[in-house]
Amino acid sequence: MNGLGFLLSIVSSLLFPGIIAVTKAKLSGRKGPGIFQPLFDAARLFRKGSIYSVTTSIIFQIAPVIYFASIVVALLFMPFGQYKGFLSFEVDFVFFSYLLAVGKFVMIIGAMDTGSGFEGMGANREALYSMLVEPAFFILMGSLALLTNHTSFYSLFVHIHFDSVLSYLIALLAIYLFVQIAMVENSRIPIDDPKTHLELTMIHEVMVLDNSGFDMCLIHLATGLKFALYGGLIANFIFPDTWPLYTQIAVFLMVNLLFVIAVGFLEAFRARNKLEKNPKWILTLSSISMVVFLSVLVIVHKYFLE
Amino acid sequence: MTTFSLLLLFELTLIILSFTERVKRFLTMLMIQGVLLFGIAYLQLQHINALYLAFILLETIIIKGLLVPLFLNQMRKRNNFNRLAHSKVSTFITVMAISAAIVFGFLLSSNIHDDNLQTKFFAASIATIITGIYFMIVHRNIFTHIIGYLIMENGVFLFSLAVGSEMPMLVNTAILLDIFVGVLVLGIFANRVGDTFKNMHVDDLAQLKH
Amino acid sequence: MPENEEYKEVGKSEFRSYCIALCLSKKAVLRLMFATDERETDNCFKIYAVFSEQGTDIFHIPFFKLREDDLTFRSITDGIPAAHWYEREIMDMFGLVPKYHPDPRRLVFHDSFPADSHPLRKDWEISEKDLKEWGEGMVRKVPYDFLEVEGEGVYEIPVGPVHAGIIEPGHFRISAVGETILYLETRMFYTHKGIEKHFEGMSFHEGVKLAERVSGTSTFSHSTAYCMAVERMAGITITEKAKAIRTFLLELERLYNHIGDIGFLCAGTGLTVGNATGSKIKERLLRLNDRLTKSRFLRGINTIGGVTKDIFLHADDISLTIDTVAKEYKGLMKLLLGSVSHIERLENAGILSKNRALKLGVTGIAAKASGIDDDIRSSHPHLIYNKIFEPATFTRQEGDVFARMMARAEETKCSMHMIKTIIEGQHEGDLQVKADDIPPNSHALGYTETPRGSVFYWVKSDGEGRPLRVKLRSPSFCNWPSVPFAIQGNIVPDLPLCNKSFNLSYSGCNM
Amino acid sequence: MYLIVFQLLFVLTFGIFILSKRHMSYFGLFIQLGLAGITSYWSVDVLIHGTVFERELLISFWGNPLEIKVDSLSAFFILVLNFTLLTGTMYSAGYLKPYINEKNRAEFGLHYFSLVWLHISMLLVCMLRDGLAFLVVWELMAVSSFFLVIFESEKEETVKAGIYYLLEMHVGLVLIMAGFIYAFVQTGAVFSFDGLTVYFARFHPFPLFLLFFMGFGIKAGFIPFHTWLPHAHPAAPSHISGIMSSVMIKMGIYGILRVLTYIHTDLLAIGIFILIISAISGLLGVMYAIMQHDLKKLLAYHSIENIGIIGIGIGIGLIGVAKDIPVLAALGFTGGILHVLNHSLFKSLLFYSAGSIYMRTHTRHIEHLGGLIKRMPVTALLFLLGAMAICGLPPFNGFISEFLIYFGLFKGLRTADFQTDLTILGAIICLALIGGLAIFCFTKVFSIVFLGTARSRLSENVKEIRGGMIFPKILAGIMIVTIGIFPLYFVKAAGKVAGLYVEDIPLIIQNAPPLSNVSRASLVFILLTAFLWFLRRMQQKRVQIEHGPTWGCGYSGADPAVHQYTATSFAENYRELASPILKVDKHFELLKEEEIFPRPRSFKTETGDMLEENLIEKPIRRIIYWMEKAAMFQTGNLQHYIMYAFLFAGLIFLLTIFKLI
Repeated sequence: MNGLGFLLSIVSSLLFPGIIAVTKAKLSGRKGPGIFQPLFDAARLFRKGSIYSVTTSIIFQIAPVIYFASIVVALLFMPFGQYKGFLSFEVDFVFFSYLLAVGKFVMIIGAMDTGSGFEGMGANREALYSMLVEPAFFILMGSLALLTNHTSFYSLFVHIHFDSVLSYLIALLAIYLFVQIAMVENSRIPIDDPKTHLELTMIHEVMVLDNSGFDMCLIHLATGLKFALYGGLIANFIFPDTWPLYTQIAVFLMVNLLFVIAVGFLEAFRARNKLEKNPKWILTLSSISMVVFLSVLVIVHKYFLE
Repeated sequence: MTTFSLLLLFELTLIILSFTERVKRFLTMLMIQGVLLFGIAYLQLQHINALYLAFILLETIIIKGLLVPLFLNQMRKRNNFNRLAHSKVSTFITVMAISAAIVFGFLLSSNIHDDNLQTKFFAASIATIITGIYFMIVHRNIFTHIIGYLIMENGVFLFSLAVGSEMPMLVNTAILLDIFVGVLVLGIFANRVGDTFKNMHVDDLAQLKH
Repeated sequence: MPENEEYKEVGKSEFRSYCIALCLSKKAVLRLMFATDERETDNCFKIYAVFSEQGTDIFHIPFFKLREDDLTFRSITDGIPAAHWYEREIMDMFGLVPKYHPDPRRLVFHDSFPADSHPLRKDWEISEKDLKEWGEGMVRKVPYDFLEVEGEGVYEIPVGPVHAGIIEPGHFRISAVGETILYLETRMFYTHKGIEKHFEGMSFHEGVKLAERVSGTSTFSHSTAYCMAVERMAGITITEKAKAIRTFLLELERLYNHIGDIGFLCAGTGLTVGNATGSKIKERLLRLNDRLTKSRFLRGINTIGGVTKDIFLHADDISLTIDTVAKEYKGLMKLLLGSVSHIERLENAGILSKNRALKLGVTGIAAKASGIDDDIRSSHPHLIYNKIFEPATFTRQEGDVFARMMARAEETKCSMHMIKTIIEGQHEGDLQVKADDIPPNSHALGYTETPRGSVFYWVKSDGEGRPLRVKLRSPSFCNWPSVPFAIQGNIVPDLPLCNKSFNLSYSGCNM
Repeated sequence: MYLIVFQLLFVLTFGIFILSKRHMSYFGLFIQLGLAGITSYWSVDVLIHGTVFERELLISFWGNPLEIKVDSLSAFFILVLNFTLLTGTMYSAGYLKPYINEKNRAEFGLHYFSLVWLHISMLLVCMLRDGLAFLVVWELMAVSSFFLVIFESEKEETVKAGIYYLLEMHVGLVLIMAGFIYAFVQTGAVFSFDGLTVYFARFHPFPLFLLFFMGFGIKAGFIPFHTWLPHAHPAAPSHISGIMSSVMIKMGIYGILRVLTYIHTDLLAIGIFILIISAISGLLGVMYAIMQHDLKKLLAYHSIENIGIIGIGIGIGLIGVAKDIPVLAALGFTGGILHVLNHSLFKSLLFYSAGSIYMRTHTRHIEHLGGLIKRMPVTALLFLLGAMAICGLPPFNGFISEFLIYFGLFKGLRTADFQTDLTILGAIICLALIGGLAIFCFTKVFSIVFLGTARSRLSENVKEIRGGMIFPKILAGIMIVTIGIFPLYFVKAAGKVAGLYVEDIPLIIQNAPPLSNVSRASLVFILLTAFLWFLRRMQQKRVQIEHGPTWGCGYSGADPAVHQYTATSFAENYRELASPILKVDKHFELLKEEEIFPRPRSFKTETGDMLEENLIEKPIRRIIYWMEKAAMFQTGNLQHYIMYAFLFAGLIFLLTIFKLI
């Protein structure tokens, strides 16, 4: 049963991009593609041949593979209620975060491998933003670790309890942060607009301009998986492990669904930031998680009121 | 704990302020701060008599949260002044400075052990006052000065909560008067200057005297 | 000859000083500059420049003759920068060389077009081999030098001619460091269709169809301007009703374009709902077009001497649709202006200063957003604009993307108002008057305001009453040169947004 | 027996001068192998059994017998430096080949002689405890490395950098000496490290520690004592830069750690001090590094960053000891000390690769490179390995040490008090930021140097380097991967060292960090990647594979070299954020209002080190200014000097009257 979180995440990840697209389409009054369209796309890509730029080297070919693998392994850490993930150990979120960094690293150099100005730009933006969002995640995890006195995803989520107004506030802020970190990590609005056709303005999508076939299929699937990563964390964060299993599964899927629909809403009604504003905006995430940390210090009675 | 939650929200407004560039959002944040201040004061001063409470209500919600922002909004509209002019210091630094101010407030208050001082208010007030002063130093625009001034005033309000739970009426009235004088004088002045207001710098104020 | 055109022949050597004096003394604006090949009749080339004087309804049209022994002339670009593309076009198309032109590169032709081949000359021919090589585009005959920014760390992004979206071809060469655009150079005319040459081979009546197809988004403006020019040549005055219908459709065209453009700006900022709403309203209007004229783009209505359909028969449908559109449009604007993130993107992006706009002879929305009150509807009233058009405060001073959006919004409001006025008014007369043969050796200007700015047609007939020269100038031709100035210094991701805010047509430029 | 051989090898070094140029490297390597073999044997023994190895050398020093003493701290550093010096010498054989015709035998001999003596002096630095002897070998280290740096002495810049380096090293030496002397004068105990025990037990340790810290910190390259690094590293031949950056600067860390073994009070202040300095070094080091376009200068700034990480480990370790949070203390020290080893591995690998690139392209300027992966694939992949390791990415060794530090930090959060928690949080933020910035920097370097197409003639048509120069890199690479995947033994070794400061280390190391889990996760990751790669291969067999140009929007006249992203551009976005700290001048004018037809334009940036400017250059200018002013008194007129003497006497007289002296 230890891999329950992993399996559920995989399942829900397949539908995520579709649901986001459908939400956005519905909100803007269009019919939109079906929920399964991204899956069909991926399947079609899997069958397709590839075209490689003569400028590229082995790096370009292996980057999507490593990227995909890094996300799948990161998903292996996903706990589920009282069940651990396949992999679970103390301070595993450090490994988790650095593993995702490996994926980003190879994608960045993979993009630079094509020698294209567009992809250089995308790679550069990705490098800058993912660098800035790192502290926010670590402070948040530090706060939760401090709150629960546990340091692995599994034990952290199992031991988290909310009982006072302050702790509810912290929970809200933490969820907000998780969602926003997910937006940055996935290069979505307001940081990036993946659905535009303008290669000059994008971050993640412009990095994969030259990818095709199997590689592109992996990249598409990875998008869903990355959402599932954060959706799963939020779900775990919310439901207590004391609930019966079936309720948990239902709630897990429900929270994931809500998360993705929320993303759809956010994307429909918000324009993306001016690029110059992004770093500052990401930095405020760190500031907010700092405030969370301070309030956790109050909860654990290290900072005495009065 | 509840009071502290409200204080926390208050500090979040400071963070939002730190990277805001739209004047309208500044005013919204001021409104929210006013409401939060009322909540904080109410929780703290429940036991005092109704007159005081009414007074606090007037001061926080009505004046800080409603009248002043609306007045400023009128000014904003009249002058068509939507964005803060860029200051020399980048927003990046502002965000860091204000976060540092919040942490500094906590650090300072945790080191002070005084029975008469309520640390949580003290921490928040320090951060708020620093933020207010920061805005006044960094931006050279009158409008931002007014906002910085108001934020600082909110900090002083919190400080008055920190030093004693019974808020002396006199101090409060003084604060109120201060706000009025500050905002009205600067506001009327700014309105009179009118067209040049958008680019109006505090340095120019001195010249206008002559 | 129409009464508001003042032709004046000046000597070849005085032309430059005459034009500059015109600009200085009468604050005249260069509207159009072109050459004609009149070697058969007058044994010379002629170069015309059309200036419109500020404040009065008069076009000053100085021209001079160029004999075949010396095909060079003194460029006026150094005095009137707005002339720079016109002169380069003349150089490419007629082989008349402007001396001392500050930027004497090719404009219309690409690298594979043979040198010394000038299509608008009456005796132009091209060999099979040249034609083939031109078509393939592999042989570089006259290489084009892009302006390079020297220095370490500068990279160039070549964008286009094939773009990621469904847009026409154009090549942008961006020199950038990091996200900052140091310099942008555009290369247009990928789809040069030789329209002016085509016109010469058609009858005047057939020409209407071609004029309708110059630019997809302003078909009616183009055909109206063309018809107007021909009607003025022939001395025809069309009926009040035809005038009203033309005015109405011009405004309808403006309406669907502006709303579509405002919505389309959201695609640049990533505001999905705004984009979709804009397209929805535009579609509603396009369907109205279809119901009124059997063409979504208002084709087949104009004819020389009037219009072919009486759209006032659908008055109820029109007012109903316009009311719905007005309501939806109001909602759209509320969404856009209420979205801080959207407005933040637009403000201070792509600023075109008034000075530059004036110098480059920018027209339409771009001019209005930069503080120039340039509207041919008020400065040279035609159709029934003198009755119903109230030039409201369209101009804005900022010159940024936001100003361009707001200028559009103002015009939209005004268009809706005018449409209502026209529908409610009474318009007498037949649909068209009989258009006789066009008098030989006559010429006239036709003009109107497209959604992007003013469009001009100058038509001249030869000795047999067939077209000798049809010169057309779409607003995009004036405005494209200003885009690099608005974009330099901005960040790379704002380029599409700035570009969209101008919303220039490639096809309308690549005549 | 070994001891005698050990000392015999010292004498043998003079043999280098009688050999031919080609054989010098082999002979040097031979001697170094001997030295390394013997000392490593002692060290491994010490680390395994936890004993202290003590012997007296044959040489005596002013009549005092010289004693060498190897405890676990020394042993660890000895092992680290042995490895890197051996790979360095191996690498040098190939690297110096092009110079064989240019340099004469004396110059070559001096180089190898210095190299071997650098090895010897570093070994002795780790082994000697006597103050005077320590200072002598410390000086010997500085001088021998000075000779190594100025190998290309025909270049004026190199000599300048070398002299600058030597000067700074002497400032360090004076500070360390002052530390010893002060302690000796105050206590009268032995003039040695052991003598410090008495001082630290009796007096407030912080001031004296500060003195030592500054002395050793100059060697280690903590900011603001880092100024020699970015000059000396690019000037030196690559193997020397590798050795200096990998191990020699660690001698500074050794010194600090050594002094710390004698301090048992006031650790909190010292810990916080080290933490702050290290955090600043780490952050600023990498921030400056991003702006560099000289490959070796960039790596030099990264050394500062990594010294910062090591320092963060030591700092929080000290705080842990002071605040009695064993897990924080143990893992902080262990992580920091393990990072000494890790850094020596990947930094030497990176410097050797940079050397190979320089050898083939004759440029260190990365804007001139590009597309090298196709011409130098092995170098490229090894550089990538080093780059990923230095960014602290799993499954490589850099991750392990950073993971240990993180582990200590997160575990320590709960037991710490309010202030300590905030300190820990600060350390976490710094580490996370350093990690992110390092990724930013190395994606830039790797992509610009190796990927895309050649940016200039220099990087066209180059060939891969040959075996002799690749082998040491592969050795380092193997170590990097081994530590990354099977870290346990290495962590235990580092833990032994940490045991000098914290009790109960074995327990914590044994139980707490989930190292076996980390290796398991890393293995899963590698296997999954391999599986996917296999899957991809299978899929690619079935479908059609085509090759074409990179997508360029259908424009056929493009020049790929101009259209790819540049290093300046890569750093540009970040520059805006870091502008308060970095000093970058940008020269570009946008079109003026009147300029409708643009003239040709140019763009230029200049990067300076603001700290160096403000801390070193400005004060020096000041001093020179005042000295010139002071020269006014030096009139050369005898009467004036007599007058000065009278004035002085008068002053003394007055002061005596008022009992001021």
